Formats: sequence, C-alpha cells, structure tokens
Amino acid sequence: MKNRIPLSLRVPEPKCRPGDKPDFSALKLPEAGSVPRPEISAHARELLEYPFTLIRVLDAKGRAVGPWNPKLEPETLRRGLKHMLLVRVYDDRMYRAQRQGKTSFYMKSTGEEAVAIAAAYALERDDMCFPSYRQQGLLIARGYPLIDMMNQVYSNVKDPVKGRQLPIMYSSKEYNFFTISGNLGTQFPQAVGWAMASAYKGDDRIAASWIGDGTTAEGDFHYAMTFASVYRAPVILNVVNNQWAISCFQGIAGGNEATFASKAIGYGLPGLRVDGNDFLAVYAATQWAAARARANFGATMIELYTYRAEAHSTSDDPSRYRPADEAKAWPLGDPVERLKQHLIAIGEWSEEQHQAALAEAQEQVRAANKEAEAVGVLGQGNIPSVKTMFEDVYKDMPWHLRRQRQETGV
Amino acid sequence: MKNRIPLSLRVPEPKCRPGDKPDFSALKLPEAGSVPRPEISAHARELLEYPFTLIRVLDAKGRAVGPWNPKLEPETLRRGLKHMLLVRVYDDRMYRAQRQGKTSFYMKSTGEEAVAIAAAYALERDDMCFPSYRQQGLLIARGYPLIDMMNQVYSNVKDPVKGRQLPIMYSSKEYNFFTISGNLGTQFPQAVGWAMASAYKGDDRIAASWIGDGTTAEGDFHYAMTFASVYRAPVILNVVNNQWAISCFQGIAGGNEATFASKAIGYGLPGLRVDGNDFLAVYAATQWAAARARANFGATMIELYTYRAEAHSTSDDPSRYRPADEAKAWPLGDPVERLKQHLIAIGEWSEEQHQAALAEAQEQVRAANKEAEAVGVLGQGNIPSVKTMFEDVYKDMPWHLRRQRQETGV
Amino acid sequence: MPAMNMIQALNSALDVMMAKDPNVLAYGEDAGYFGGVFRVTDGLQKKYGLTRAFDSPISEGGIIATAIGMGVYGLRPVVEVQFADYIYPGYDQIVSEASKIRYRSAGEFFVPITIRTPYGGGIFGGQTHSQSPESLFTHIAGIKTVIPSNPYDAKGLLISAIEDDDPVVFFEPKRIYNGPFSGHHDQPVLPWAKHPASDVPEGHYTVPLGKAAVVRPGNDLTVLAYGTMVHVSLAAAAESGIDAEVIDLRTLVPVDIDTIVESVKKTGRCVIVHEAPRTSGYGAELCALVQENCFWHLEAPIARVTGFDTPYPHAFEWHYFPGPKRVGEAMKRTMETR
Amino acid sequence: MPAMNMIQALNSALDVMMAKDPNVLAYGEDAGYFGGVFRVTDGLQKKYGLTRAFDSPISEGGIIATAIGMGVYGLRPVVEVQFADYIYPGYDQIVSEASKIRYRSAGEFFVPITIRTPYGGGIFGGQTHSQSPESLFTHIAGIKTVIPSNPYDAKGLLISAIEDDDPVVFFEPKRIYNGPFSGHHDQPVLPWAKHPASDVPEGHYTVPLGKAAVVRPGNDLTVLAYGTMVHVSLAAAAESGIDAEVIDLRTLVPVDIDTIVESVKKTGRCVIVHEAPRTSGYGAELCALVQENCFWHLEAPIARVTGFDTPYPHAFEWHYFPGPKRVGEAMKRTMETR
Ligand SMILES: Cc1ncc(C[n+]2csc(CCOP(=O)(O)OP(=O)(O)O)c2C)c(N)n1
Ligand SMILES: Cc1ncc(C[n+]2csc(CCOP(=O)(O)OP(=O)(O)O)c2C)c(N)n1
Ligand SMILES: [Mg+2]
Ligand SMILES: [Mg+2]
Repeated sequence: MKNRIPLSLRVPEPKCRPGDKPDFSALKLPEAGSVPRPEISAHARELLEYPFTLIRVLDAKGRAVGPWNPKLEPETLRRGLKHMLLVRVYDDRMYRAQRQGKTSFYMKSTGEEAVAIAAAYALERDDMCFPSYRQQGLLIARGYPLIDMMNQVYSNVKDPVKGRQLPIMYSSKEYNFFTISGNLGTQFPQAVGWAMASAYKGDDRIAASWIGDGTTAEGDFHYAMTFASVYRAPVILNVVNNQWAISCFQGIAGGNEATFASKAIGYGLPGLRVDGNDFLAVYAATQWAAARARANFGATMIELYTYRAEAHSTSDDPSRYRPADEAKAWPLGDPVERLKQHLIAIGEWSEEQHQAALAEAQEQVRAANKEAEAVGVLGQGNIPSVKTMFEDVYKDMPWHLRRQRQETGV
Repeated sequence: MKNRIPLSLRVPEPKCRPGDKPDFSALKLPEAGSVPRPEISAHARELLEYPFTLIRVLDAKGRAVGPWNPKLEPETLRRGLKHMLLVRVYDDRMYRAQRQGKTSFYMKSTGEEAVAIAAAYALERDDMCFPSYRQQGLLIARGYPLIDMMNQVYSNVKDPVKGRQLPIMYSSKEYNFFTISGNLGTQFPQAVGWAMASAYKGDDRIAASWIGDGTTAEGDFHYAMTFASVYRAPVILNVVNNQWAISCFQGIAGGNEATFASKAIGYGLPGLRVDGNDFLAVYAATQWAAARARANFGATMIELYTYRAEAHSTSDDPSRYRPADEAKAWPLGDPVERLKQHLIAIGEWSEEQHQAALAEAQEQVRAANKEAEAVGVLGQGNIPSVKTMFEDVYKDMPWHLRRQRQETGV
Repeated sequence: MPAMNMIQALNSALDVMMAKDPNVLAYGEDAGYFGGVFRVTDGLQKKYGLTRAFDSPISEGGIIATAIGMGVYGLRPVVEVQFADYIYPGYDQIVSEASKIRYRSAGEFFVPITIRTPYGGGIFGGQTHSQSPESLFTHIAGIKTVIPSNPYDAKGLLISAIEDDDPVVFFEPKRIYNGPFSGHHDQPVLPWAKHPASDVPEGHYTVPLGKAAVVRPGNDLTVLAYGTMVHVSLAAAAESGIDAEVIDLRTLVPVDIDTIVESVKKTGRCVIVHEAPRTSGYGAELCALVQENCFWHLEAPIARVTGFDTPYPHAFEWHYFPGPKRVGEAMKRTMETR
Repeated sequence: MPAMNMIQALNSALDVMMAKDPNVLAYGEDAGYFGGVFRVTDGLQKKYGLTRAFDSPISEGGIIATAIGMGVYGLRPVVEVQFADYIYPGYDQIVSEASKIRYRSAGEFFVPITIRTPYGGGIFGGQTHSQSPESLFTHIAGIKTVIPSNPYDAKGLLISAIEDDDPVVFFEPKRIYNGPFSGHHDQPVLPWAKHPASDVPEGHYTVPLGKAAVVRPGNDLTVLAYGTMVHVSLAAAAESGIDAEVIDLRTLVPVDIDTIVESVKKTGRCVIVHEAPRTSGYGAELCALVQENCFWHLEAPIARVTGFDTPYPHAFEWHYFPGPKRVGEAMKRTMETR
C-alpha cells in the first residue's frame, strides 16, 4: 500500500527577496468593472465566485466602470482624496517625530489609505469600528481632532488615554472607534459581539472590524467568522491583505493556497475580494456589506487587496526581507494617485488643486503638531499625574491599588 | 442611507425537539456512486464541488457502486464488520459497567463505528492517530487488547495510564494512538505538527486526527487547517459530523450555513464530504487522502457525515433535547447493518454468520471484562500505588514533588 | 423562603436579573435549550426567549470575545464556560482584553461581563473536569475573582457580579452544587435543604464583592478558605477540637484584607486551604499578604494545605483532594509549633 | 572566548544545538528569513536551510500545538513567541497539553519542546510589549520555567532547556539583550562586552536547570531576583551599602530551594523583586516558600518589590518599573525593622 517516497516539508517562500527584481507577473487581475454586483439579499451559496475574483471600479485610465461604481458626488470624492492626503501627511509627520526621539513608536498606513477612508465614508458615523492599528484613517475621516491623535502619540498630559497605551493605540467612544489593542485579532470577534448586541436590542447600528492578512491565522479570526455566521450578526469583517506581516509574506498565512476572501465560504458568508487601492471599489463593497447587514442578512467578509508600501513600523526595516522597490511595482498602484487621476479624468480636479490640497494638509498637520509638541512629547516628563496610573483598573479603586499608590507616594 | 429596519438577532434551532416527529426531509442525498473520484494529485482549486456533495459507495440495496468503490476483499469486509460489532458490544458492556457503578464515566460510539474502523483499515499500522474520545474503534481495529481498554476504564492497578485519566482516555504509543485529551480539539494541530515532523525527517508515516462537528468552532481547528495548508503537512483531518455536540445540533457550530467540509476551501485544501455510515466510502476517502499525503500533495480534510445514535456520554440524556427516535429515522442508517447487508448482497455473509459473529464478540467482551473486573473496578481501591501519583509530571521528580509525596506518607 | 441548592440559587440569580434588566442575557455551550450541563440556566430560554438564553458554539474564546463586545455595547452578558478546565482557549480574551479595556481607554469603554464556570474536584472528573485555576485570574489586574461556598452567597454574589461594572470570573464549586461536602467521601452528603444557607430569598438581594465572611469564629488559629474547602475546613475544625476561626473569602480579588488581618492578629496562626496545586496557587498570595501584614503577630509558620503539583488524577481522587484529615493535621501542626 | 551579548549567546545556543542534533529546529513569527524581531534566530535559516529555521503563521496556538506534535514525534523544536504578551493564545496548548502529556500517558509520550519568549519592561513597550507573565506558568505542574540574566547563563540554560525532556518556557529579559541594565534609565547602559558574563564559549556547554546562582554574597539580607531585576538588585545593593546576598534564581520551577533557604537562614531577611504585578506574582510563591522554610530565622517581614497591579502604562515606564530606588528602599526598610 505504502508509497515509499520519503515525505518532505514544504516552507513557502516569496517570489522576491532583497536584490531581486520585483515580480508580480503571476498576478491575474480581472478587468475593472467586470465583476457583477449581486443583490444584497443573495445567499452566500450564490456568491462562491466572489472570493476568487477582484472587485475593481477604477480602470487603468482612471475611469469608474461597471456595476460596482458607487457613483459618488465629485464633492465627496474630493473630500475623500483630501482625507487620504491628510492621513499620509499625518503619518509622515508622526513617523518623523519618532525618528526625532519625540515618541517611542509609530506605524504608518501608507498605500492603504483608501481602506480606512473609503470604508468610513460608506459607514454611518454611529456604526462602531473595531480597527487594527493601521486604520487611523477612520478617525481622520470622522473628524477626530489631529491634535488629540498627536497627544496620544506623544503620551503627553493631554493624551486622551492618559499615557497608558503605546503610540497609535487610539480610542474614542465619541467617534465610535474602539480602543485599539496591541494583541492582534482580538477585536474581530469583539466586533461580532457588539453587532450581536445591536441586533439583540433591535438597534440599527452595525459594526465593522479590520485585521491584517497575517492576523487571519489567529483563533480570533475563526471565532469571529463562526459567531458572525451562526448568529447572523450585522458586522463587516475586513481583512486588509497588504501582503506582508512584518517580514512574512502572505504565503506564510496561507495566502498562496487560497485567497483570504475564500475563507468566508466555509462559514456560509459572502466573501468579497476588493481592490484595496481603489477608493470607489472599497466604498462600494463596504456599502453593499453595510446594506446587507442592516437588512438583517448578516455578515460579510471583505478582503482588501493592497500593499504595505512602507515599513511595518518604526521598529522595522523592510529592506532586509523584500525588494526595496516592490511597492512601486505593485500593479494596483497607489490609492491617492488613483483617486486623483480619476478626479482629473472626470474634470473635477487638477494638479494645482492637488498641490494646494497637499499644502493645506501639511499646514493642518504642522499646526496641530506644533500645538501637541507644546503640550509635551514623550520623555520630557509632561505626562499625566502619576496617581492616574492606578486609576481605571477597576471602576472603583480597591484597597491594594490604593496602597500601592500610597507606597509610590502619590 | 440607513435602512431603518430594526436589526434582530438570529439563534439557530434544530428542526425537531422532543415530542416532534423526526424530519430529515430537507436532506438532499446524492446517489451512491455519483461523485467522481479525482486524481490524488488534483489541485484543491479543482475540487471545489466536493465539500458540497456526499461520497457514497453503498446504495440502498447494499451494492457497492461508483468510482469510489475500494473493491476490498470479502475477507477484509468480514473483518471490518466483526470489528464494528466488537466495538458496539464493547461499548454496550462498558456503558453498563458505568451504570453498575463500576466506573465514573463512559462514552459510546454507537452508529459511528465505521468512522474509526474503516479509517484504521485504510491507514497503515504505523501511521499516527490523534483521536477524539469517540474513535475507540481505531484501537480495536489495530488489535489493542480489550482487557487493557477495560483496565483503563476501571482505573485499576493494571490501567495502562495508571489511573490518571478519565475512563476512555486511552493512550498507546505501541499502537500509534495518541493519548486522548479531555480538552476538545487540541489534538488536531498536534497531529499537523507530528505530520510536519514526519515530513521534516523524510519519514513515510502520516498522521490522522478526528474531531467532532461541534469542536470545529475551537481555535485549534483553525490552527490545524492553517499549518496543514501552509506547510503541506501529510495529515488527514477528519471532522466527524454526528450532528450533535452534547445538546447542541450542528447548526450551533455553523452547519446550517455551510458544510463542514467546505471549510477546507478557504485553506486551499481538498474537503471531502463522505457518508460516515458507509464503511466502503469511509475507507475509500481515507485511502485517497492517505495516498495524497504520502505522495507529498499534502493534507485533506474529510467530513464524515453520520449521526450520534445514543447519548453523548453516561452523563447525558438526549431525550431532553431531541426526538427519541431520530437515530432510527436517520436516512443513512446504521454502519453495521449496511455493511452486513452488502456482504449478504454479494453472497459473502449470512444472518447465521452474523449471529455467530455477534455471539463471538459478546463472548470476547465478556471474557475480557471478567478478567478486568477481577483486577479491579473504580472505587474498590485496587488502584496503582499512591506514590505513582507524583510520577511522570516531569521526567525526574523535582524536590517539591518529592516533598509533597513525603507529606502524603507514601 | 424556599430552600434552594446552589444550582437553584444561581438559576434564581439569573432569573431575577433577567427579569429586572433587559440588558442581561446568558449563553454558553449547552446553556440554551438544555439549560446547561449542570442545569444552572435551566428554564431561562423558555421564560425569556431564544435570544436571551442560548446555545453557543464550542469556542470559549469566541464566547468570551463576543461577551466583551456586548459588554462594550452596553449589555451585561453572563456567559458559561462549561468547566473551568476549558477556560484556557478564552484566556487571551480575558487577560489581554476584558481586564485591560477600561484602563487602556481611560475609562471610556468597560466590560461589565460575568464569566461563570464550575470548578474544583471531588467528583471523579479526572484531570479535565476537576481543575481550580483561580490563581491564573487573581494575577490579572482588572479582573475580579469570586467563589461562593453556599446557596445564599452564590445568589447574592452572582447578582453583585452581574451588576458590577468590571469583568468578573465567577467560579462555582461544582462539588457542592447539591449539598455541602465536608470532604468525608465515605459519609453521606446532606442536601442543602438541611443547611441554613439554603434559605434563599426569591427576589433581588446582593452579597457584596470584596467582603469575606467569618463562618466560624474562633481564637486559636485562622483558616482561610473558599468554595468547597470552606466546608472541609469547618469539618476539620470541628473534628480537631481546635478553636479555629474559619474565614470564607468569597472574593479573591479584591480580597478582604481587613477581615484576614484582624483574625490573624487575634489568633497568631494561619492555615490556608485550597484545591489548586500548591506552587503559585492563590494560597501563595494569601501567605504573602498575611506575613506582610501580620508578621509580628505570627506564632507559627503559615501552613498551606492544597492540591499537589500534579494534574488531577482520576483514580486518586481522595488522595489528591485536600480533605479534613490533611487540613486537620495542618491545623494541629500549626498549633503545636512552639 | 568571544564577548557575546545575550542575543548572540542565545543565537549561539541554537546554532550549537542545531549543528549537534538534527532533531532541533526553530520557528516562529518572523523567526525564519528575517531571523526574529530581536534577531535571536538570525542566520539560522541560511546556515541550516529552510526547513530547520522558518517563519510561522501568526498563531501562537498553532505554533505551540505543532511543536507539541513534533515533540511527540521525537523532534526538539524551539519555538519563538514574539513577545511574552502574546503567549496567551497558546496558553491552552501549554497548560492543557504540553504540561500534561507525559503524566496522562503514564510516560509513554512526552514533549521535549522549548518555548522562547522575550518578556519584561523597561523599553517603553506599553502594555503589550512589557509583560512578565511568568507566574502564570509556574503554577502549571509539568512545565519548567527558566529566566536567564546574562549571556553566559542564557546560552547554557537554553542548551539545557533544549536537551531537557520536559517542556520549558524560556523567558528572555529583553531589556538586557544588549547590556546589563541597572534600572538607572538616566545613565548610559554598558554593553555586555564590559561584563564578565559576556565571556561565552563558542561550543556546547550547559548551565543546569533548577540551580540558582549567588551573584553577590552577603550577610545582611537576601535578595531573590531573576532576569533584569538581578542587575537592578545588584545596583540597589551597591548603592544602599547594605551587605545583601543577591540570588539569581535562573529557574523558577523547579526552584533551587536549598540555595534560598541557606541564604535566608544566614541573613534572616529577605526582599523579593520582580517586574510582574504583585498579586499572585511569583514573588508570592517565593514569599510562601521562605516563610515555610525559614520562619524561625526571619527577623523582618519578607518584602516584595514588584510591578503594580495595573497594566504596564507607556508613559509611566519608570514609575512602574521596579528600579534601584524602590528596591533599595525596601532593603533599607527590611534592615531597619527591629
Ligand atoms: C497576538 C499577537 N501576536 C503577535 C504580535 C506581533 N505582531 C505585531 S504586528 C504583526 C504582523 C501583523 O501582520 P498583519 O496582520 O498582516 O497586519 P499588518 O501589519 O500588515 O497591517 C505581528 C506578528 C501581536 N501584536 N499580537
Ligand atoms: C475545550 C472544551 N470545551 C468544552 C468541552 C465540553 N464538551 C465535551 S464533549 C462536548 C461536545 C463535543 O461535540 P462534538 O465536537 O460534536 O463531538 P461529539 O461528542 O459529537 O463526538 C463538549 C462541549 C471540552 N471537553 N473541551
Ligand atoms: Mg499585513
Ligand atoms: Mg458531534
């Protein structure tokens, strides 16, 4: 019976490593506009093809084509573009601040701005977001003050989370933005629980959550998908496939064997696979999933196919594990450039307007940063009172924390 | 934008509850023999239909039909039938022993005997099994002494695991049967690790593991599937869908939304869905998956569709949550009856032979049980020396355990 | 007042809270239609409907994670982990999330959830139905850990836990669900009905978190115990003739330090009893607290009577279980010292 | 002998063992091509090939579970959990499986695996890159818990851990990867090269598990510490002028009770230092052990200097971190008592 070939262990490897020429030739991209748009009431079993294709609206010439075109007002598109620019400028500034020693850590979302901004536009302001650390765009799109974000990053006395969290771990109840966790994936099933609660109460708010491609390997991914399916929770479960998890390419998470979106099939959920660098496609897919959830048809999983254009974080050096110019070779381009091109193509934007918008974003960030730095940066000591370190562990401080505070002399 | 329908929470329910007439009318069963048998080298992407159908070999008349017919020798079939009978008789006897107060706990596999026996036949004796608590048939098929199983169940002085484990938590390195865990699912990714090790060493042994439908909701399921996919591990991952997890029907694990086999798709693994009460189908699917694994094509997930014909365990009373006669109404019948019918149909068996085989199994069990009871049953105090309680926590006993043993005066 | 056993008392707590507060709901494996393998949620689905008491997938991580999400929304879910031995797949969500959300969001988000789980030995449950993992939770800042020892407390503490705005891990000593167990496994166990703590009001009342109970006043020696061990300790006190003060901690974190210190300062001697393995069990913390706070009053070393540092072995149930004999011996040794 | 920092020493341990034993392999998140976010597995993939040092999915549960399966097969996998703060998704596999497999199979199956993970604070890592969860492992019978404090020990202990037939959780104090840190964050940190323990042999040697080291002999007071806190305690001893005996435990379970007892019997005073939160930290167990074994020799209460019972707060790094000032004060208080 036995086949006497010796077994062998397979460890997947990315196509290119430092020094190699970036090579995306194996990538098969369907034409923009070629994927049909199903009814929001469609049964997941009718949607088995969606996880294997790619929903795209913007074509190579910057035209919006096909049934997923959300037909947004030019004004909305301009706002979206400005918000993406603002995220990018903000990221650059904060990254620099870390390099200048003004804080301990930072993470950019460069190249992935559409993922957060377009989603924020397609959701309602009171829908609850359970983000990972790379959706700062949600806060920015919802108008959360830049200065508060910066105070958080600087862990200063005005940090809304009182200096307790690592930079970029924002939290805002008012903006329906859940406190970011340093532990990957935990927010995914929490979002499902929140959505179940909303459904339980007969509310009309839905939840959305985001994790990375690498994070899909955690148990929390599976919990979220299972509970979302079983209880038909009104939630959008986004997987941001930026193709890298620190130094590991997506194949280490199984991305070479099947698309991330196809994981939805086994839970009986729709799995949409979307060009994550296409503002309109992200908007349209989110809008579809939101409408489906609101109509009590349950959860959708969305894979946002994008590329992490810069380092994982300020602690990372991607030139050690991937070709330096891979981002430039990425066939789906840059979300800012693509929306800009579209707006110009439809005659609603110009290079001059773009430069002006960029300058405005820079000024906004500069001004906010000046203010935030004046409040304090990390290491200067202008932090919240030390006694607050013992607060909010519990609603009321128990004796042992009171005693520990006293020992500290505060 | 917002759809102002209030959301509502959906909690799935089984079709029938106690008092209802069992109803399997919604079940669509493909004809026996109708599913093609792919090459073992087929890419998972070519196998997307398999999770949604059902591989069956034995038809309603007991004939073996179609491309999955493994064409086993009549002698093999008779041995298989006898082994299934032995499992059933053993289960009945041990169940009674628990009711008689001779042990604390027991779990039967009634109705699911083919799942374990046919798999054991299709695997090699040195392939490593990571079972759940309902595959006692694996040990029996491999010829593990009944008396040793009984000594384990009675936690007596000859218990191979020295009285340390709950009844039915067998373990045998010699029989390549991994120590059963009381924690659901943990063995699934361990089997993958074992298979990775076998591949790493260029060995030719593969691993197989079994979990229940309910257990698929644990993170361990996801870990196993992910690692099996990424490292192309030579492992067979079986999900025994007996439709119940204690009192919860399979819908609580998501079984109403998609088949369990379809979860394989998202990992890029073949997912075979098999009539678990059809000895030949189980054999054939296992054989296919084993050949695939041995040829370095990686893992297969198999959903074995069956029905838990009796209580979950001696602590359970299924009449509280499902119709008492549901097992009888189950369209895929009983694995023992079906193989018997087949053997009779092909003229290789008779009612008399069957009765004789049953009597032989009963005698075998009776004799072994007499011997085991003579060694001791739980509560009589004929247990291993108390000092062994402190052994095997570590390879060498550290000072604190030595001291605790001394405190105990042993 | 009806006589209730612990299961009935816990069920009554859930019933009272679900009637009172529409934000209270209950779920877990087999906790819906069937009413839980120990029947604590019995009848709740029938009374309150499918969406307020329901079955969940076998996914302790998912159960706890979704409860956290619900808590953040504003509900007060009470989830059941079928056995404490199975809580570990949900451990990350408790340790990394439930415990830290209030703190890391500077109080904006919080998690008013209750995680109920049967724990402890004495039922021939073997190594995966007998564990006492409480110290793995007492180490986690932001979590409260509660363990009742009788029906009256069980109901009052569970109501407090549900009403509490912090996450509570609520361990139920399954050995005493049906009757107080002295640890004399060879003697019949009285039903709760014969015990005064089975007088349980039908309606709403609370037993406050963070307050211990002196269940037997005494002068010679202090016994610190919780859950089943309270009854074992009482039996050991009665049998040894030592005038022990037995304290039922009821809440492990935040622990009632005042009651402990007052007692040990009075008696000068202390025996700590728990079922969990000794090393880094909660007894270690109690021992540290007592010696930190009562050092100059101690007349003998603090003794720990505990489970052994092994998995819980099926056939050795009564060798492993810290019964009245072992507790009594430790009490005697502690009295004899000097 | 080359001067190695801790990262180089750990890397060398892996290198030596992979060269010596084909059953040793290493994997973890970013541990393959990239060589680990702290570079401990640097160069191993290049030297030993893709299947002996590789990247894994982000799945601590899967990493540990597959390592268990490999261990059962007969390999000796050394897996990396990127930060100890992320070990909890793998906790169930450690607690329910790795720790119990030898016992529950009566010794037939065992799990000779090593789980390496960087832990501890002092790097402005905030609440999810600073945790010290060691006591959650010391409570688990069947697991060994090891924490080195310098390059020589790190290599020798890691080799011992890999060669050990029991599962070992190996915590690496990340604050001192590159140099011994006294806790004076306002002073420059010397590189390991200036420290004698950076004299690390290139080849195979072991430092035995279960043996502590007296890193500073003294007569007045015993300090029990491990990891980064060894260096903080040494600084506190030097600065306070107290003739403290500083013991580096190196292995927490099984702990070297003899060395502890001998020292405390000599000094009569004991200060325990760790970074983890106080309640149910490993200090509690040490405190219990010391008072159980040295009660009549103690001249002052045993003191614990620890992290606070809060998550590790980013901006308050140096308020939370138990630095030489807090340790020194506790030493002084302990000396002054009576
Ligand atoms: C539970 C857990 N394990 C490991 C880490 C360390 N870690 C932080 S980010 C990261 C990579 C995540 O990759 P991905 O999910 O693809 O998200 P991306 O950074 O690409 O947005 C890792 C391994 C963590 N934060 N939490
Ligand atoms: C981690 C864990 N959670 C819960 C349990 C309790 N439990 C034991 S068996 C069982 C049902 C399992 O159902 P399934 O996986 O369908 O297997 P079956 O019993 O039907 O063979 C449950 C919930 C457990 N043993 N382990
Ligand atoms: Mg990524
Ligand atoms: Mg089942």
